[in-house]
Amino acid sequence: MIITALIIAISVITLFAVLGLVLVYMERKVAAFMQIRLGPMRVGPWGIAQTLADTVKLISKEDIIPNGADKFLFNLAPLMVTVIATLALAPLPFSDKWIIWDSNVGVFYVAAISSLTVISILTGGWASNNKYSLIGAMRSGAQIVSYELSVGLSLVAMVLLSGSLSFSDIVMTQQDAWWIFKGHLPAWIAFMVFIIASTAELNRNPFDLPEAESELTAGFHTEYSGMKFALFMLSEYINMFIVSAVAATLFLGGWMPLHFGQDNFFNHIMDYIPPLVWFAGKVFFIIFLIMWFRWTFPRLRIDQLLTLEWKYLLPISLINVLAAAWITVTGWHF
Amino acid sequence: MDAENMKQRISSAAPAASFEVDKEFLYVIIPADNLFTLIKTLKTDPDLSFNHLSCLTCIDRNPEFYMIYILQSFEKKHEIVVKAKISGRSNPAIESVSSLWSGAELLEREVFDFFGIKFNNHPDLRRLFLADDWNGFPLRKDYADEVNIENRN
Amino acid sequence: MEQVQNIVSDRELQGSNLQTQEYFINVGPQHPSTHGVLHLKIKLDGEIIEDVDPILGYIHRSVEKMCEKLSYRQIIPITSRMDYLSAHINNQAVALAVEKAMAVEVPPRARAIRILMAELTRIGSHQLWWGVMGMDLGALTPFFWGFRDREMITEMFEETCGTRLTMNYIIPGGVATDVHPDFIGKVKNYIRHLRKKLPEYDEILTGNRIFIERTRGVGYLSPEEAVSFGCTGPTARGSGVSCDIRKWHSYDGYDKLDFNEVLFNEGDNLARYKVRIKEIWESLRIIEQVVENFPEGEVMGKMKKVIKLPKGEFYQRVETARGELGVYIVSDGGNTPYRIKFRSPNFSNLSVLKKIVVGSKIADMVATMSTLDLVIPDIDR
Amino acid sequence: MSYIENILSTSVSLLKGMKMTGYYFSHPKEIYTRQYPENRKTLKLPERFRAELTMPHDEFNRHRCSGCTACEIACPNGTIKVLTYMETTPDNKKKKRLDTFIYRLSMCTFCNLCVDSCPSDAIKFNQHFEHSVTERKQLTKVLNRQGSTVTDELK
Repeated sequence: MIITALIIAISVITLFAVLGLVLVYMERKVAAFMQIRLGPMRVGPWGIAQTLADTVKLISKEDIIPNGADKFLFNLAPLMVTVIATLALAPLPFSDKWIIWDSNVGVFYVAAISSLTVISILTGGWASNNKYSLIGAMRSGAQIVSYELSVGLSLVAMVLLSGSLSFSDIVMTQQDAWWIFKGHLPAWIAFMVFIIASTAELNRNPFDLPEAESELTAGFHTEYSGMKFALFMLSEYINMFIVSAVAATLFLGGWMPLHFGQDNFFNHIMDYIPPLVWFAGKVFFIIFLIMWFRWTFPRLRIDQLLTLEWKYLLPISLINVLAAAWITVTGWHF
Repeated sequence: MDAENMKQRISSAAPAASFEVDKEFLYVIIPADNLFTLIKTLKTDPDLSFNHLSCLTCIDRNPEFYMIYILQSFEKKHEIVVKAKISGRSNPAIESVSSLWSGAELLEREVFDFFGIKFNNHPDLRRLFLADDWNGFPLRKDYADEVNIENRN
Repeated sequence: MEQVQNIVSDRELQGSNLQTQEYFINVGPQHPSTHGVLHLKIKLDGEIIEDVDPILGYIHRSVEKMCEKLSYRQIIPITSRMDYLSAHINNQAVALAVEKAMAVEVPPRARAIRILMAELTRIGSHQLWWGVMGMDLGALTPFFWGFRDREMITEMFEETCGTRLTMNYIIPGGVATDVHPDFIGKVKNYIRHLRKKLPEYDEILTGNRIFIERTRGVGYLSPEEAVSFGCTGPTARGSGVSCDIRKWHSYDGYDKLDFNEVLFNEGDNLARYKVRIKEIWESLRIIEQVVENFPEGEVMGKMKKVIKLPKGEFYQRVETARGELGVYIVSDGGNTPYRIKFRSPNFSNLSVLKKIVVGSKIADMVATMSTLDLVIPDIDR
Repeated sequence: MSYIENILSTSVSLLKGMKMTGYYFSHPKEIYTRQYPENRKTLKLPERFRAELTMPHDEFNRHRCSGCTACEIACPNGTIKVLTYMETTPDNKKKKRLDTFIYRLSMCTFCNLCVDSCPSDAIKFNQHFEHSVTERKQLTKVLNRQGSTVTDELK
């Protein structure tokens, strides 16, 4: 039991480290190519070791705690944000056999855990004793509390369609086709709402108000430097991975290969590609989509952000839940 | 409105004004005390309506100062230069025009900063560019600073 | 918004325990959105701005005092460093003032070159502003696209003038040297390139709904206020104030060219944005006309080696990318000015900031500051 | 209905922007980056580019500076300092000769006024633009070489 736990712990930490490195590199390259430049090119071939070098730099940097900061909370916040990101990873199925904790309430669990991130951002922003950080933290509070609703409702729509709260069950329901193909309009709308709302929950552009580089210098993590800043950044990317994994599992079939109908030739060919590859492919597709948003759109203003949620996303997802329920009751999906 | 008419209008508003003309501008020279009435007429008179304060600055003709107001009218498309003569070096003062043009507020602070001219009824007369504890007024001709100003021949 | 504020104040009147307090934040001297060492002391109520106090002078170099010790030829490189994004046009202003005082005739080729350089500078400046505007609103990609197109202009300048930013090329009497033999061809290429790329600007930013929401109706400046604060350039033209010096007090043969003064009446950030985008198109038209009939001949008028201005006062206006730059030279007959005053467009445009951002949010202030297009060295001088 | 129209038009405008960034992402040929130290060999600077003031010497170690200090006077910010001495020529005339030509690169603004003012084309700008050094005093340079003399025509 302990050994299993240890193995899991080590592999999760390794996964985190690798994900952090890969995603930061990917972000920089995606950004660079959209911005007609090359991005990191110096460290290693095509700058592949750039993020590694950056991590070494961040670790060796001086750790500064501002004079007026609440020391305990200031140190706690980056730790908390990483722990929360780790917890949300547990019930996600990476392939048909790879799952840390096959919970029967997995969707509920992820929704509950991921909404905790705001507490660590509030803590960090408040404890910094910096007005920019405080404004950033307060914005984050308003933002995550409201967008949590849309995320939750789009999850509910998918739970209604698939009839289960367990991630592995949801994947199994997509054996004949992914929900995005067989769920009709409700699945489409839920997918779009989920992507928009979870981008907001991740505090990424166009919803990066808590950081808002041009307004609040760096928002809630203005005062953080060195490894503590790195933990904030790492958790942002881990959260991005988790959100994308949830989206991939609910809408794009998770590790399930591309199937249409039962037991035909096409399905068998698709089965030759291992499930882990399917999973990673879908996750990275959604991550790319979120990055694409970031490097295209300007930032919203705080009142526009809330208008978007309360006037558009929330009513739409409420109606969407009704529609999903209707489709489930009448059995219109395939 | 041509220069002659303008001169007449100005003379009736401010009898102390004297005139100079060059190729481009009509210069009005007026003692500092009469400035505000003149400027106000220039701005509010519907035939003159100089609504744009293009440039506000000061010249130190040691010992007196001249305030320069280059005014322009966007509607009538004419312009004029008003020079207000401030005599007395120890405590030069003139009426502020910031009640007529909001933009003059910062411009007058700049002049105060560099020439030390006090603007009466200015809402917020502080140093603008230089530090609050700066000694002297650097654009005056008698300003001396052995440390920072290197005299080249 | 007003309703919400009323509710809050009503509650306070009823003796509720809820207390609010204003607080100050310092935006700058180092801040990503001030683009230079501008320091704004801002009084905030939550996210709403109650007061703005600009604190200037962080890069004050006392250009005016320096110029009193410099010959007229030496003033030119100093002026490049005021509004460094309109370096050519600043040089042109001093050159024109000196020429006016000395009554020197500038040869037609030099005048054509001046217009070409000035309009290319204007395009480059607006492109940089466009990229930075996107960056201020959180879209980083336009920044690089803007720089790509500006880079080509900078390279043309480098080839002809020898430097990239502070050129010191337009001098009293004409221009320093003739243009590089490849210059005209490159300009023609560039017009073709930019006509293809400008629609892309519209697709990524101008048409973007988020961008429109962020700028429309934000930072409203009424025409009366624009005039009262002495705003010029695109800032005033976004409020419908006709103030283009190229049309009003034409210099260097702008009056012979066919171009429109771009005017929008909305007075908000979007209007100022549109003015600048349209000005790029107008500048392209001007450049095309000049390149079509590019005169041959000398590039330098008859100037003495040592420039001495007659006694008197001389004022020359030019239209930089940001508005009216005035050079006021007081000469007592020597080879250095008795007093020189630069009426900088940014200084007046900055003074309007307080007026138009009070009551809006921090994010709006950033957007507004961006559309005022401030260049700090020109404010501080 | 305008509610739905609003959503649709917004989506279209956002997708247009994504199309543009997507275009550049998928067309690496449009990349504008030039990798500087790597392309040093192929780097071609325009011939008028001004980087550092130099005093050309011919093969007999002779420069063309007569020591008239026109450049020193022309410089707006005191970059140049010309030190001279008096030499008696064979026909017993006193002549000014260049002793040391001091150029402070740290103060130079590359405005070209010194080169313009030089009556004998003694100085010119070269294209060596990599100025960074470890100490500030290394930026103060002496332009005339050790033991150099003035060309015969200026004697």
